[in-house]
Amino acid sequence: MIDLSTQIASLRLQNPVLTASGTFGYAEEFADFYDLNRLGGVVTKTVTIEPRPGNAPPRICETPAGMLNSIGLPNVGVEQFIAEKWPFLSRLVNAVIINVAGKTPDDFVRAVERLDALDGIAAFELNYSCPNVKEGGLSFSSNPRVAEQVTAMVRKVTRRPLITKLTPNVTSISEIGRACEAAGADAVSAINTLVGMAIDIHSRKPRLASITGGLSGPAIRPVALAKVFELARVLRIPVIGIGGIQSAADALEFILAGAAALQIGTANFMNPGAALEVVEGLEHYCAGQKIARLMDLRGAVKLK
Amino acid sequence: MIDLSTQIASLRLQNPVLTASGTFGYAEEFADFYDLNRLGGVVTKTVTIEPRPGNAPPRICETPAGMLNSIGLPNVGVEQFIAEKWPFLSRLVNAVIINVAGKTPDDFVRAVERLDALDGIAAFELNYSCPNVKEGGLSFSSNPRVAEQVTAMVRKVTRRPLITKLTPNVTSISEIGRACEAAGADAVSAINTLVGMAIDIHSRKPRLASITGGLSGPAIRPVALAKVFELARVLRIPVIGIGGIQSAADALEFILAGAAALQIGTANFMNPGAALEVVEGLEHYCAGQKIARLMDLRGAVKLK
Amino acid sequence: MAADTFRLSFAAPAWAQTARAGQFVNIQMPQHGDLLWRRPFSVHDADSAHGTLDILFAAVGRGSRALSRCKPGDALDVLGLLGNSFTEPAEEEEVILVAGGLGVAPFMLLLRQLRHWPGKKTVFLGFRSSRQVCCAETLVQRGARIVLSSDDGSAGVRGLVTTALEDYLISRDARQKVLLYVCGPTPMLRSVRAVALQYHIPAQVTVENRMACGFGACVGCPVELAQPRPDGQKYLLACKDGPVFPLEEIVFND
Amino acid sequence: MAADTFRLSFAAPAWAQTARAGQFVNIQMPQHGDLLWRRPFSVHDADSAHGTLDILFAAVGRGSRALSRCKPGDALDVLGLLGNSFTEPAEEEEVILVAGGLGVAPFMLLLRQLRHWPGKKTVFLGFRSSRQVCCAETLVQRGARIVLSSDDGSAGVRGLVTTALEDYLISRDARQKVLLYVCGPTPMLRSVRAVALQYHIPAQVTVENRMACGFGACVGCPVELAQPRPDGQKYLLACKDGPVFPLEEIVFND
Ligand SMILES: Cc1cc2nc3c(=O)[nH]c(=O)nc-3n(C[C@H](O)[C@H](O)[C@H](O)COP(=O)(O)OP(=O)(O)OC[C@H]3O[C@@H](n4cnc5c(N)ncnc54)[C@H](O)[C@@H]3O)c2cc1C
Ligand SMILES: Cc1cc2nc3c(=O)[nH]c(=O)nc-3n(C[C@H](O)[C@H](O)[C@H](O)COP(=O)(O)OP(=O)(O)OC[C@H]3O[C@@H](n4cnc5c(N)ncnc54)[C@H](O)[C@@H]3O)c2cc1C
Ligand SMILES: Cc1cc2nc3c(=O)[nH]c(=O)nc-3n(C[C@H](O)[C@H](O)[C@H](O)COP(=O)(O)O)c2cc1C
Ligand SMILES: Cc1cc2nc3c(=O)[nH]c(=O)nc-3n(C[C@H](O)[C@H](O)[C@H](O)COP(=O)(O)O)c2cc1C
Ligand code: FES
Ligand code: FES
Repeated sequence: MIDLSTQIASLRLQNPVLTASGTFGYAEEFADFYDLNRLGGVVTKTVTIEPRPGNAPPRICETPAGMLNSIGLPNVGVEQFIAEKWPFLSRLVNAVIINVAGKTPDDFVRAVERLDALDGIAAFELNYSCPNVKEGGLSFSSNPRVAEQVTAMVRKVTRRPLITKLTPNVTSISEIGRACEAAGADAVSAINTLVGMAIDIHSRKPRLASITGGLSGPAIRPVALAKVFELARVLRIPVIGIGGIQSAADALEFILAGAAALQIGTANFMNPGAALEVVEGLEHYCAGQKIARLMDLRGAVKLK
Repeated sequence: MIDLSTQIASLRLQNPVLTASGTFGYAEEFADFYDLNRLGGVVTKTVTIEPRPGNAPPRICETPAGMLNSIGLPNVGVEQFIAEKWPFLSRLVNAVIINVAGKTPDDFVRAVERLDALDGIAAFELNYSCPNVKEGGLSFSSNPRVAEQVTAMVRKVTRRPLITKLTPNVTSISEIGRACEAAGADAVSAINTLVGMAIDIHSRKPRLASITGGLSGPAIRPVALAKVFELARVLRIPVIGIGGIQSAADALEFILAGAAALQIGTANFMNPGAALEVVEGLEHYCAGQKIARLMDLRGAVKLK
Repeated sequence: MAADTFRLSFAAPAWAQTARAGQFVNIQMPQHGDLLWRRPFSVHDADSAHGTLDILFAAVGRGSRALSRCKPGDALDVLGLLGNSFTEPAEEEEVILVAGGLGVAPFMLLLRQLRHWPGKKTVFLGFRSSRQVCCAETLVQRGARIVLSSDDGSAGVRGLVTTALEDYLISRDARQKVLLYVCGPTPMLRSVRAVALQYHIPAQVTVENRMACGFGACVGCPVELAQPRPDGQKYLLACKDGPVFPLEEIVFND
Repeated sequence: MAADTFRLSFAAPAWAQTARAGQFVNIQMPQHGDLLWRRPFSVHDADSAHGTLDILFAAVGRGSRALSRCKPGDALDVLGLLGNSFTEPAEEEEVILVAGGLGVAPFMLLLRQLRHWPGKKTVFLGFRSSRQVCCAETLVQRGARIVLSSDDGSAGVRGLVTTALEDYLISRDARQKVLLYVCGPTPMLRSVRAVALQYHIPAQVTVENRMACGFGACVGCPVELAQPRPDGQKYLLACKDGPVFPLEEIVFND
């Protein structure tokens, strides 16, 4: 038997493959494609304390080997999430990780506090890339002081594993990671999207109504891998790698760089079976290479 | 007659198309492909005060719609540059911009001071993405204080137009741009490469000997465009757009976002005629759209 | 076929039985390279006897041009069947199909579905010029009357398809119950919407938003509601709640 | 051809006159999509009468697989002729060509160039197994004696091509002047280098570094000098200073 399992704080995952927030809906959207319980777990679309309608269209555009999005975190709000989305999610037997965001630190606290009452949540992931209205719209993870403060506040209201999801749009992602670790985060996930833009030269308008948006997909994989490598070298808590992963080979790069788990994002759109294929591909690779425990490869990149 | 010309401080360019440093050698490498005087100008490979051998191989790797490099600024040093490379460059009639880097602020000053003696240099571009050994290896443009200091020091030794080339690997590129402007820079160019990494899962080694490297090519174009847009909105000095430009259509996106000129980098490798094709494409576009002055489009993106 | 227009038929026996007009498939482009997304195309026709599905498309960009070079026997990666479908007419006496250019695509299957429906079927077909015209004959074979128009007058009436439509609506007996089906470029949808509202004619539209996924996962394809819902909902998803919508309920901003 | 090995011939009348063995062309892959770079291939043969250039290549990855699907008449975007070439033997009595796998590619043209050269020509051809063997007959037609070896013994001698080479060098008359030409995978080059140094035989090697440009612009293809130059220079460029180098002057530090 090949052991694909991994550990994120107190949370044991049967395999390291998770789905990235905002690219897998509330999992129900993918239930027709395969048995969701084969994944390590799912991370939900971001939930906020109040419902949000999302941004005006156009919200997406294709770029070379990537895409831009400015979806705007549309969601039904915590209460309706509990009433409408949670029943399906709560029946999954693998890890269900709830991704939470807010406009203020207090929004994060209130959402997590309310959700913490639910049975069966495996962990919380805090989306720190969203704009913090208290700090002039800068993201919660663009400043170590703010990241530390929010993490500490949320830490007080839940004992569940807490994952902070970091933006790559900073000078030093490891400084932010360290601040989260110091404040009690159990893991970090990285990366969220890169700030990007595209213009339609015919209409002369930005291709997204929000002007700039978030770049994701294979195009950003090298950036994501560098950030994950950097974080894994300085943090004691586990790092969850995200960014342009399409295949088991891509996932292995992140594991070798030090990731304890992975999230599949944009790839789900082109290939709804992508996340399962990564699980199967990792299994197949271990079998072929006679690797008994996948996590033995974690951080095993040869630097000399 | 269509007017493609543009102005970078006191420097008038016949058209806004430059070649990006490190992707066009010392121009001689491209002389067989077309008449170099058709370009707006050329930016040389980085020159440093002392010769540098460059990094150990492998130095390059291909990524989705992009490439990683860690060339390491190999060059013959200022003196040999003047003896061996300058004679060819000095015969070009369009703008020749010398790109300079150093390990310390003083290296920049010494190199510019020495080169300033040459007749016919159109401008200097300071490569601020290289590691600053005085500040623990952080790049010169990852900290506004350092960027301001170096710019001010170089400003003292030359009256020629001074362009500072910024790294995108920062929380706020406009803060760095403002620091350069305050210290007397005549223009900024952006972006240099994004930090990225790739691992060969078979050998388990990084694909670059230097572990991480710089990501360039179409993959980064949306990031570059967002940075150029951000800079153009806050700076009074002109912004030169760089990043993944392959065609006149790409170049127009940067002009609409506010760029006063452009540099063609990675595209030169796949298509040695790329820069000239951008010039011709812009001309053709203006003719077709009946645009008399290309720079009327500068910053003309419609935001509402 | 018309200039740059292609019909592609592929084997899909199960879908050929169940496909309903308005539904679409999302196809990975051959040699997709740095094209990340699949490309959505309406089901143009479904032949349950032969077990094939057809799409009708214009080669407008890199993806569709690559698709147009497919040869018999090539494998395609198709995601389907996606989206909702047109509601068939009930007590109406006439259905009017309004197609701008390749907007005609879903109507071939709709007319197949309506072959036993007894009412009058009129198709307003607008093209840029005679070079683009397609499908007219087959639509006639499927029992429809065609009103052809073109921007340059080189085929049918000169002018916009909406002008032809409005002329027709003005001249008809206003007591007759009519149902509109509309598909085409956004400016056309906007005009037809105005006309439909003016004449109080119920209309169903298929929209063609850009799509990253096509099955509700990316939330990238919103369609704006004319009236936000009481709970604050401002958008529906083109791929999941649509692509068919009641025309009066949505708006086309930009 | 051998398994997964392809020969591609294209019209290039001017190059067919001037191409020298060792030079290469840099080809944009068809349907390159997100493959940014061109792919370099040695000139395999040049036929000045027909005005064609040949390359011989293995389908090992996305680019070369796409190239292998080219059909007669397809247009190719080829950059050439690039790089330096082999120096022809002067007063030597024998040339020995050592090829690992597709490393045989440039030797076809080299033997064409040497057709009037009077000395002895021996080619050591090593393949993984008999399925990979190619070019042997034509090389014989071009006047060479072939020593074939394969890793699994399914063709020629069992073992590495370097073992066969060393056996030969040991048994030959050490006073005879020999010149080595070498092309193949890096581990082989490393072994041949050791052998050449041991027996004091001058050798020329063609290297196959990864290349972004192929004409000296990216400085991405360094080859390490065994001895840094007095001015501190540690590297040469595979594409511009090479791809042919004196084997003793460079090292392969992976
Ligand atoms: C539900 C649905 C059904 C569709 N049915 C059909 C059909 O039956 N036949 C058909 O020909 N087309 C149909 N389309 C549109 C079709 O998907 C696009 O033409 C196709 O994606 C273009 O791909 P491309 O790579 O060739 O073009 P690209 O290179 O991606 O783009 C070329 C040009 O087309 C525009 N474009 C791209 N995608 C869309 C889109 N979805 N809507 C509007 N403009 C777009 C781009 O802005 C650009 O100007 C449908 C779209 C949807 C959402
Ligand atoms: C001067 C020169 C001459 C060459 N001549 C020939 C020739 O005559 N025939 C021939 O078959 N090949 C030759 N090559 C190698 C050829 O360029 C590669 O096989 C080709 O680039 C692979 O492209 P791909 O897209 O199929 O593979 P990729 O998908 O890019 O890579 C597939 C595998 O091949 C490896 N690889 C890719 N490029 C190279 C390279 N340049 N060197 C070593 N490994 C590589 C990758 O690491 C990977 O493991 C030559 C290379 C050079 C530099
Ligand atoms: C359409 C889209 C919507 C996203 N929505 C969210 C979200 O709601 N919350 C969040 O934390 N990240 C969100 N992300 C970011 C992804 O979770 C992921 O971090 C990023 O896309 C990089 O991974 P990828 O390249 O595999 O997509 C979204 C990404 C995309 C493409
Ligand atoms: C191989 C390579 C070498 C480079 N060398 C330099 C350099 O010496 N100095 C410099 O300022 N920028 C250098 N750059 C960065 C480019 O000038 C440019 O800023 C970057 O590649 C983004 O543009 P592109 O996507 O068009 O290549 C180099 C880039 C590449 C790909
Ligand atoms: S296209 Fe992804 S939700 Fe509609
Ligand atoms: S491949 Fe670019 S310099 Fe050699």
